[in-house]
Amino acid sequence: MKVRVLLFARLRELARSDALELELPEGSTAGSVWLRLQEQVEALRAYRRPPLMAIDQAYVSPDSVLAGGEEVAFFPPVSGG
Amino acid sequence: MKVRVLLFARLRELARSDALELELPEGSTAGSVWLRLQEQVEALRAYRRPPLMAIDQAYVSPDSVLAGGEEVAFFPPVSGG
Amino acid sequence: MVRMVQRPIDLPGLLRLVQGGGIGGIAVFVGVVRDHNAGKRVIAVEYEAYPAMAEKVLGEIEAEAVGEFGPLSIAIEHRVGRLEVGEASVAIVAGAAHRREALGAVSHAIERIKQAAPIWKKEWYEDGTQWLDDPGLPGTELK
Amino acid sequence: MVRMVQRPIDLPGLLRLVQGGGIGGIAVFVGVVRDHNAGKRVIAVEYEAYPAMAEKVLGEIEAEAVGEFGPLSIAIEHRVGRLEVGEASVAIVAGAAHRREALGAVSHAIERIKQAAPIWKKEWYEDGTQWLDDPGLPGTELK
Repeated sequence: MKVRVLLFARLRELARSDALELELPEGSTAGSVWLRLQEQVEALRAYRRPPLMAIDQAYVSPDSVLAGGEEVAFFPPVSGG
Repeated sequence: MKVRVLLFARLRELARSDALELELPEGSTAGSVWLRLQEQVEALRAYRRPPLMAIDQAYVSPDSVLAGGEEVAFFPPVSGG
Repeated sequence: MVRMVQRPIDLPGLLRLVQGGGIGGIAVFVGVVRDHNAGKRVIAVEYEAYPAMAEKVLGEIEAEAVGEFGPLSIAIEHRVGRLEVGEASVAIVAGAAHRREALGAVSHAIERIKQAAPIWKKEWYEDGTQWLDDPGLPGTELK
Repeated sequence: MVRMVQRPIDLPGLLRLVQGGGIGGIAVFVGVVRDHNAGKRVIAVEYEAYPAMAEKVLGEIEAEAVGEFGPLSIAIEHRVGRLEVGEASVAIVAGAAHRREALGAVSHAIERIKQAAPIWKKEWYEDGTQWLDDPGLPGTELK
Protein backbone atom coordinates (compact mmCIF):
# COMPACT_ATOMS: atom_id res chain seq x y z
CA MET A 1 0.00 0.00 0.00
CA LYS A 2 1.02 3.59 -0.54
CA VAL A 3 0.82 6.73 1.60
CA ARG A 4 1.71 10.33 0.88
CA VAL A 5 4.10 11.74 3.47
CA LEU A 6 4.29 15.44 4.30
CA LEU A 7 7.10 17.10 6.26
CA PHE A 8 7.03 20.55 7.80
CA ALA A 9 9.34 23.17 9.28
CA ARG A 10 12.62 21.75 10.61
CA LEU A 11 11.81 18.28 9.28
CA ARG A 12 11.12 19.65 5.80
CA GLU A 13 14.42 21.51 5.91
CA LEU A 14 16.39 18.53 7.19
CA ALA A 15 14.92 16.27 4.48
CA ARG A 16 15.15 18.99 1.80
CA SER A 17 11.69 17.85 0.76
CA ASP A 18 8.13 18.67 1.77
CA ALA A 19 6.37 15.60 0.35
CA LEU A 20 7.10 12.06 -0.79
CA GLU A 21 5.28 8.82 -1.61
CA LEU A 22 6.12 5.70 0.39
CA GLU A 23 5.33 2.06 -0.42
CA LEU A 24 4.61 0.25 2.85
CA PRO A 25 3.77 -3.25 4.08
CA GLU A 26 0.17 -3.89 5.19
CA GLY A 27 -0.39 -3.11 8.87
CA SER A 28 2.12 -0.25 8.92
CA THR A 29 1.62 2.31 11.67
CA ALA A 30 2.34 6.03 11.68
CA GLY A 31 5.34 5.33 13.91
CA SER A 32 6.71 2.73 11.51
CA VAL A 33 6.46 5.24 8.66
CA TRP A 34 8.67 7.59 10.65
CA LEU A 35 11.26 4.84 11.18
CA ARG A 36 11.15 4.01 7.46
CA LEU A 37 11.63 7.70 6.64
CA GLN A 38 14.68 7.91 8.86
CA GLU A 39 16.13 4.86 7.07
CA GLN A 40 15.56 6.41 3.64
CA VAL A 41 16.45 10.01 4.45
CA GLU A 42 19.69 10.05 6.38
CA ALA A 43 19.38 13.72 7.37
CA LEU A 44 16.22 12.94 9.39
CA ARG A 45 18.23 10.75 11.76
CA ALA A 46 19.55 13.92 13.40
CA TYR A 47 16.00 14.51 14.69
CA ARG A 48 16.14 12.08 17.60
CA ARG A 49 12.85 12.59 19.39
CA PRO A 50 9.49 11.38 18.10
CA PRO A 51 7.87 14.06 15.92
CA LEU A 52 4.19 14.92 16.06
CA MET A 53 2.18 12.81 13.62
CA ALA A 54 -1.10 13.33 11.78
CA ILE A 55 -3.12 11.08 9.49
CA ASP A 56 -5.44 12.90 7.09
CA GLN A 57 -5.03 16.16 9.03
CA ALA A 58 -5.80 14.74 12.48
CA TYR A 59 -3.28 14.15 15.26
CA VAL A 60 -2.53 10.45 15.88
CA SER A 61 -0.26 8.43 18.15
CA PRO A 62 2.60 6.38 16.65
CA ASP A 63 0.63 3.12 16.98
CA SER A 64 -2.18 4.26 14.66
CA VAL A 65 -2.55 1.74 11.85
CA LEU A 66 -2.72 2.87 8.22
CA ALA A 67 -5.07 1.42 5.61
CA GLY A 68 -3.27 2.89 2.58
CA GLY A 69 -4.00 6.05 0.62
CA GLU A 70 -3.71 8.36 3.61
CA GLU A 71 -1.83 11.62 3.94
CA VAL A 72 0.65 11.12 6.80
CA ALA A 73 2.35 14.22 8.21
CA PHE A 74 5.33 14.56 10.54
CA PHE A 75 6.30 17.77 12.22
CA PRO A 76 8.03 19.35 15.23
CA PRO A 77 6.23 20.89 18.21
CA VAL A 78 4.04 23.71 16.95
CA SER A 79 4.89 27.38 17.53
CA GLY A 80 2.11 29.37 15.85
CA GLY A 81 -0.03 32.11 17.31
CA MET B 1 -19.15 78.86 52.28
CA LYS B 2 -20.23 77.93 48.78
CA VAL B 3 -20.04 74.73 46.74
CA ARG B 4 -21.03 73.95 43.18
CA VAL B 5 -23.40 70.97 42.96
CA LEU B 6 -23.65 68.73 39.89
CA LEU B 7 -26.45 66.24 39.22
CA PHE B 8 -26.42 63.46 36.66
CA ALA B 9 -28.74 61.04 34.91
CA ARG B 10 -31.96 60.34 36.82
CA LEU B 11 -31.12 62.96 39.46
CA ARG B 12 -30.52 65.61 36.80
CA GLU B 13 -33.85 64.74 35.21
CA LEU B 14 -35.75 64.73 38.51
CA ALA B 15 -34.29 68.13 39.48
CA ARG B 16 -34.61 69.50 35.93
CA SER B 17 -31.16 70.97 36.49
CA ASP B 18 -27.59 69.75 36.03
CA ALA B 19 -25.80 72.28 38.25
CA LEU B 20 -26.50 74.71 41.06
CA GLU B 21 -24.63 76.79 43.66
CA LEU B 22 -25.36 76.20 47.35
CA GLU B 23 -24.49 78.40 50.33
CA LEU B 24 -23.67 76.10 53.27
CA PRO B 25 -22.75 76.39 56.96
CA GLU B 26 -19.12 75.66 57.91
CA GLY B 27 -18.50 71.97 58.61
CA SER B 28 -21.06 70.76 56.10
CA THR B 29 -20.58 67.23 54.82
CA ALA B 30 -21.37 65.74 51.42
CA GLY B 31 -24.31 63.95 53.03
CA SER B 32 -25.68 67.16 54.50
CA VAL B 33 -25.52 68.78 51.05
CA TRP B 34 -27.74 65.99 49.74
CA LEU B 35 -30.27 66.57 52.53
CA ARG B 36 -30.23 70.30 51.80
CA LEU B 37 -30.80 69.61 48.12
CA GLN B 38 -33.80 67.45 48.89
CA GLU B 39 -35.22 70.29 51.00
CA GLN B 40 -34.74 72.83 48.21
CA VAL B 41 -35.70 70.65 45.24
CA GLU B 42 -38.90 68.81 46.05
CA ALA B 43 -38.65 66.45 43.07
CA LEU B 44 -35.44 64.95 44.52
CA ARG B 45 -37.33 63.60 47.54
CA ALA B 46 -38.69 60.83 45.30
CA TYR B 47 -35.14 59.46 45.20
CA ARG B 48 -35.16 57.76 48.58
CA ARG B 49 -31.86 55.93 48.74
CA PRO B 50 -28.48 57.62 49.23
CA PRO B 51 -26.96 58.57 45.88
CA LEU B 52 -23.29 58.15 45.04
CA MET B 53 -21.30 61.25 45.94
CA ALA B 54 -18.07 62.77 44.67
CA ILE B 55 -16.06 65.78 45.79
CA ASP B 56 -13.83 67.30 43.10
CA GLN B 57 -14.24 64.21 40.88
CA ALA B 58 -13.37 61.62 43.55
CA TYR B 59 -15.82 59.27 45.25
CA VAL B 60 -16.48 60.16 48.91
CA SER B 61 -18.67 58.87 51.72
CA PRO B 62 -21.52 61.03 53.08
CA ASP B 63 -19.51 62.05 56.16
CA SER B 64 -16.76 63.75 54.12
CA VAL B 65 -16.37 67.34 55.30
CA LEU B 66 -16.30 70.23 52.82
CA ALA B 67 -13.97 73.23 53.05
CA GLY B 68 -15.87 75.40 50.57
CA GLY B 69 -15.26 75.95 46.86
CA GLU B 70 -15.51 72.29 45.92
CA GLU B 71 -17.45 70.67 43.11
CA VAL B 72 -19.87 68.21 44.76
CA ALA B 73 -21.60 65.67 42.53
CA PHE B 74 -24.55 63.36 43.22
CA PHE B 75 -25.54 60.53 40.94
CA PRO B 76 -27.24 57.11 40.75
CA PRO B 77 -25.40 53.78 40.46
CA VAL B 78 -23.29 53.83 37.29
CA SER B 79 -24.19 51.85 34.19
CA GLY B 80 -21.49 52.63 31.63
CA GLY B 81 -19.38 50.23 29.62
CA MET C 1 -4.62 57.28 27.25
CA VAL C 2 -8.30 57.75 28.04
CA ARG C 3 -10.89 59.71 26.08
CA MET C 4 -14.58 60.45 26.51
CA VAL C 5 -15.93 61.14 23.01
CA GLN C 6 -19.15 62.23 21.32
CA ARG C 7 -18.35 60.59 17.98
CA PRO C 8 -17.99 56.94 16.89
CA ILE C 9 -15.26 54.97 18.66
CA ASP C 10 -11.99 55.17 16.69
CA LEU C 11 -10.69 51.61 17.00
CA PRO C 12 -7.94 51.93 14.36
CA GLY C 13 -6.69 55.04 16.19
CA LEU C 14 -6.65 53.20 19.53
CA LEU C 15 -4.79 50.26 18.00
CA ARG C 16 -2.11 52.62 16.65
CA LEU C 17 -1.60 54.00 20.16
CA VAL C 18 -0.61 50.66 21.67
CA GLN C 19 1.87 49.58 19.02
CA GLY C 20 5.61 49.36 19.47
CA GLY C 21 8.48 46.97 18.90
CA GLY C 22 8.18 45.30 22.30
CA ILE C 23 4.48 44.44 21.85
CA GLY C 24 3.75 40.75 21.22
CA GLY C 25 0.01 40.75 21.81
CA ILE C 26 -2.83 43.23 21.62
CA ALA C 27 -6.15 42.54 23.33
CA VAL C 28 -9.31 44.51 22.69
CA PHE C 29 -12.77 44.69 24.17
CA VAL C 30 -15.53 46.61 22.43
CA GLY C 31 -18.92 47.11 24.10
CA VAL C 32 -21.73 47.21 21.57
CA VAL C 33 -25.38 48.32 21.80
CA ARG C 34 -27.51 45.17 21.84
CA ASP C 35 -30.99 44.97 20.32
CA HIS C 36 -32.57 43.59 23.47
CA ASN C 37 -32.17 43.71 27.25
CA ALA C 38 -34.15 42.07 30.03
CA GLY C 39 -36.71 40.81 27.52
CA LYS C 40 -37.37 44.20 25.88
CA ARG C 41 -36.50 45.27 22.35
CA VAL C 42 -33.97 48.12 22.47
CA ILE C 43 -33.94 50.62 19.60
CA ALA C 44 -31.17 52.91 20.83
CA VAL C 45 -29.31 53.90 23.99
CA GLU C 46 -28.11 57.19 25.37
CA TYR C 47 -24.99 57.46 27.49
CA GLU C 48 -24.47 60.38 29.86
CA ALA C 49 -21.22 60.97 31.72
CA TYR C 50 -19.59 63.21 34.29
CA PRO C 51 -16.77 63.83 31.84
CA ALA C 52 -14.05 65.23 34.11
CA MET C 53 -14.54 62.50 36.71
CA ALA C 54 -14.97 59.77 34.10
CA GLU C 55 -11.59 60.61 32.55
CA LYS C 56 -10.03 60.63 36.01
CA VAL C 57 -11.54 57.23 36.93
CA LEU C 58 -10.59 55.71 33.56
CA GLY C 59 -7.02 56.95 34.11
CA GLU C 60 -6.99 55.27 37.52
CA ILE C 61 -8.27 52.06 35.95
CA GLU C 62 -5.41 52.17 33.43
CA ALA C 63 -2.92 52.64 36.27
CA GLU C 64 -4.46 49.73 38.19
CA ALA C 65 -4.16 47.50 35.11
CA VAL C 66 -0.47 48.35 34.74
CA GLY C 67 0.04 47.72 38.47
CA GLU C 68 -1.63 44.34 38.26
CA PHE C 69 -0.48 43.08 34.85
CA GLY C 70 2.90 44.76 34.45
CA PRO C 71 4.30 46.88 31.65
CA LEU C 72 1.66 47.50 29.05
CA SER C 73 0.33 50.11 26.75
CA ILE C 74 -3.38 50.74 27.27
CA ALA C 75 -5.99 53.04 25.78
CA ILE C 76 -9.68 53.46 26.63
CA GLU C 77 -12.33 55.39 24.75
CA HIS C 78 -15.97 55.70 25.92
CA ARG C 79 -18.66 57.34 23.84
CA VAL C 80 -21.51 59.49 25.13
CA GLY C 81 -24.72 60.61 23.43
CA ARG C 82 -27.26 58.58 21.49
CA LEU C 83 -26.07 55.30 19.94
CA GLU C 84 -27.96 52.99 17.61
CA VAL C 85 -28.00 49.18 17.90
CA GLY C 86 -24.65 47.75 16.76
CA GLU C 87 -22.65 50.89 17.56
CA ALA C 88 -19.70 50.70 19.95
CA SER C 89 -20.05 52.39 23.34
CA VAL C 90 -16.59 51.64 24.72
CA ALA C 91 -13.29 50.22 23.52
CA ILE C 92 -10.32 49.12 25.60
CA VAL C 93 -7.08 48.24 23.84
CA ALA C 94 -4.00 46.85 25.61
CA GLY C 95 -0.66 45.92 24.11
CA ALA C 96 1.89 43.90 26.10
CA ALA C 97 4.89 41.68 25.49
CA HIS C 98 2.75 38.58 26.14
CA ARG C 99 -0.89 37.62 25.57
CA ARG C 100 -1.90 36.93 29.17
CA GLU C 101 -1.01 40.43 30.34
CA ALA C 102 -2.84 42.06 27.43
CA LEU C 103 -5.99 39.94 27.88
CA GLY C 104 -5.91 40.26 31.67
CA ALA C 105 -5.63 44.03 31.51
CA VAL C 106 -8.60 44.35 29.15
CA SER C 107 -10.81 42.03 31.25
CA HIS C 108 -9.88 43.91 34.39
CA ALA C 109 -10.52 47.31 32.83
CA ILE C 110 -14.01 46.55 31.51
CA GLU C 111 -15.09 45.11 34.89
CA ARG C 112 -13.81 48.20 36.68
CA ILE C 113 -15.38 50.58 34.17
CA LYS C 114 -18.77 48.97 34.82
CA GLN C 115 -18.23 49.27 38.58
CA ALA C 116 -16.77 52.73 38.88
CA ALA C 117 -16.83 55.02 35.84
CA PRO C 118 -19.44 57.78 36.32
CA ILE C 119 -21.39 57.01 33.16
CA TRP C 120 -25.10 56.19 32.88
CA LYS C 121 -27.12 54.42 30.24
CA LYS C 122 -30.70 55.09 29.24
CA GLU C 123 -32.38 52.59 26.95
CA TRP C 124 -34.88 53.62 24.28
CA TYR C 125 -37.71 51.19 23.54
CA GLU C 126 -40.62 51.42 21.13
CA ASP C 127 -42.83 52.49 24.06
CA GLY C 128 -40.54 54.70 26.16
CA THR C 129 -37.16 55.07 27.82
CA GLN C 130 -35.56 53.82 31.00
CA TRP C 131 -32.40 54.55 32.99
CA LEU C 132 -30.49 51.39 33.85
CA ASP C 133 -29.15 52.74 37.10
CA ASP C 134 -31.26 50.87 39.60
CA PRO C 135 -34.42 48.89 38.86
CA GLY C 136 -35.56 49.18 42.49
CA LEU C 137 -35.84 52.97 42.46
CA PRO C 138 -39.14 54.81 42.55
CA GLY C 139 -39.58 56.56 39.24
CA THR C 140 -37.90 53.71 37.36
CA GLU C 141 -41.12 52.92 35.47
CA LEU C 142 -41.12 53.72 31.77
CA LYS C 143 -41.44 57.35 30.85
CA MET D 1 -14.92 31.26 10.22
CA VAL D 2 -11.23 30.40 10.02
CA ARG D 3 -8.72 31.47 7.40
CA MET D 4 -5.05 30.86 6.79
CA VAL D 5 -3.79 33.82 4.76
CA GLN D 6 -0.63 35.01 3.01
CA ARG D 7 -1.51 38.69 3.23
CA PRO D 8 -1.84 41.13 6.15
CA ILE D 9 -4.50 40.23 8.74
CA ASP D 10 -7.82 41.91 7.86
CA LEU D 11 -9.06 43.00 11.27
CA PRO D 12 -11.89 45.25 10.01
CA GLY D 13 -13.14 42.33 7.90
CA LEU D 14 -13.06 39.99 10.92
CA LEU D 15 -14.92 42.53 13.05
CA ARG D 16 -17.66 42.79 10.43
CA LEU D 17 -18.10 39.00 10.56
CA VAL D 18 -19.00 38.91 14.25
CA GLN D 19 -21.53 41.73 14.26
CA GLY D 20 -25.27 41.34 14.74
CA GLY D 21 -28.11 42.76 16.79
CA GLY D 22 -27.69 40.29 19.66
CA ILE D 23 -24.00 41.11 20.18
CA GLY D 24 -23.21 43.15 23.30
CA GLY D 25 -19.45 42.67 23.44
CA ILE D 26 -16.67 41.92 21.02
CA ALA D 27 -13.29 40.68 22.24
CA VAL D 28 -10.18 40.55 20.09
CA PHE D 29 -6.68 39.18 20.41
CA VAL D 30 -4.00 40.07 17.90
CA GLY D 31 -0.59 38.40 18.01
CA VAL D 32 2.16 40.73 16.85
CA VAL D 33 5.80 40.14 15.83
CA ARG D 34 7.97 41.37 18.69
CA ASP D 35 11.40 42.91 18.20
CA HIS D 36 13.09 40.59 20.67
CA ASN D 37 12.79 37.09 22.05
CA ALA D 38 14.86 35.21 24.61
CA GLY D 39 17.36 38.07 24.72
CA LYS D 40 17.94 38.25 20.96
CA ARG D 41 16.96 41.06 18.61
CA VAL D 42 14.42 39.76 16.08
CA ILE D 43 14.28 41.42 12.66
CA ALA D 44 11.50 39.33 11.10
CA VAL D 45 9.71 36.01 11.47
CA GLU D 46 8.51 33.42 9.03
CA TYR D 47 5.42 31.31 9.68
CA GLU D 48 4.96 27.98 7.95
CA ALA D 49 1.73 25.98 8.22
CA TYR D 50 0.15 22.70 7.21
CA PRO D 51 -2.74 24.65 5.75
CA ALA D 52 -5.45 21.97 5.42
CA MET D 53 -4.84 20.67 8.93
CA ALA D 54 -4.44 24.16 10.40
CA GLU D 55 -7.87 25.19 9.10
CA LYS D 56 -9.35 21.97 10.49
CA VAL D 57 -7.78 22.51 13.93
CA LEU D 58 -8.79 26.17 14.03
CA GLY D 59 -12.35 25.11 13.18
CA GLU D 60 -12.27 22.63 16.07
CA ILE D 61 -10.99 25.37 18.37
CA GLU D 62 -13.92 27.59 17.36
CA ALA D 63 -16.35 24.75 18.08
CA GLU D 64 -14.71 24.16 21.49
CA ALA D 65 -15.06 27.86 22.35
CA VAL D 66 -18.77 27.80 21.49
CA GLY D 67 -19.17 24.61 23.54
CA GLU D 68 -17.46 26.15 26.53
CA PHE D 69 -18.67 29.76 26.38
CA GLY D 70 -22.10 29.43 24.78
CA PRO D 71 -23.61 31.14 21.75
CA LEU D 72 -21.03 33.33 20.10
CA SER D 73 -19.80 34.44 16.76
CA ILE D 74 -16.09 33.79 16.30
CA ALA D 75 -13.55 34.30 13.53
CA ILE D 76 -9.85 33.41 13.40
CA GLU D 77 -7.26 34.42 10.82
CA HIS D 78 -3.60 33.30 10.89
CA ARG D 79 -1.00 34.62 8.51
CA VAL D 80 1.86 32.61 6.99
CA GLY D 81 5.01 33.79 5.20
CA ARG D 82 7.52 36.42 6.23
CA LEU D 83 6.35 39.12 8.66
CA GLU D 84 8.21 42.20 9.84
CA VAL D 85 8.32 43.43 13.45
CA GLY D 86 4.96 44.98 14.39
CA GLU D 87 2.93 42.98 11.87
CA ALA D 88 0.04 40.81 13.06
CA SER D 89 0.45 37.03 12.83
CA VAL D 90 -2.95 36.00 14.14
CA ALA D 91 -6.27 37.60 15.06
CA ILE D 92 -9.17 36.09 16.96
CA VAL D 93 -12.44 37.99 17.15
CA ALA D 94 -15.44 36.86 19.21
CA GLY D 95 -18.82 38.53 19.57
CA ALA D 96 -21.28 37.47 22.26
CA ALA D 97 -24.26 38.84 24.14
CA HIS D 98 -22.06 39.48 27.19
CA ARG D 99 -18.44 40.46 27.77
CA ARG D 100 -17.31 37.42 29.77
CA GLU D 101 -18.22 34.96 27.03
CA ALA D 102 -16.49 37.04 24.35
CA LEU D 103 -13.30 37.51 26.40
CA GLY D 104 -13.30 33.90 27.60
CA ALA D 105 -13.64 32.56 24.06
CA VAL D 106 -10.73 34.65 22.79
CA SER D 107 -8.44 33.67 25.69
CA HIS D 108 -9.32 30.03 25.22
CA ALA D 109 -8.76 30.15 21.45
CA ILE D 110 -5.29 31.73 21.58
CA GLU D 111 -4.11 29.20 24.19
CA ARG D 112 -5.38 26.31 22.07
CA ILE D 113 -3.90 27.71 18.87
CA LYS D 114 -0.48 27.83 20.53
CA GLN D 115 -0.92 24.24 21.75
CA ALA D 116 -2.43 22.57 18.72
CA ALA D 117 -2.46 24.47 15.41
CA PRO D 118 0.13 22.98 13.00
CA ILE D 119 1.99 26.23 12.42
CA TRP D 120 5.71 26.87 12.99
CA LYS D 121 7.67 30.03 13.53
CA LYS D 122 11.22 30.75 12.44
CA GLU D 123 12.87 33.87 13.78
CA TRP D 124 15.29 35.94 11.74
CA TYR D 125 18.14 37.63 13.59
CA GLU D 126 20.97 39.80 12.37
CA ASP D 127 23.25 36.73 12.50
CA GLY D 128 21.01 33.90 11.35
CA THR D 129 17.66 32.16 11.75
CA GLN D 130 16.14 29.71 14.20
CA TRP D 131 13.03 27.54 14.39
CA LEU D 132 11.17 27.99 17.66
CA ASP D 133 9.89 24.44 17.75
CA ASP D 134 12.09 22.96 20.41
CA PRO D 135 15.23 24.52 21.86
CA GLY D 136 16.49 21.12 23.03
CA LEU D 137 16.73 19.61 19.55
CA PRO D 138 20.00 18.87 17.82
CA GLY D 139 20.29 21.25 14.94
CA THR D 140 18.57 24.03 16.86
CA GLU D 141 21.75 26.13 16.85
CA LEU D 142 21.69 29.17 14.62
CA LYS D 143 22.01 28.55 10.92
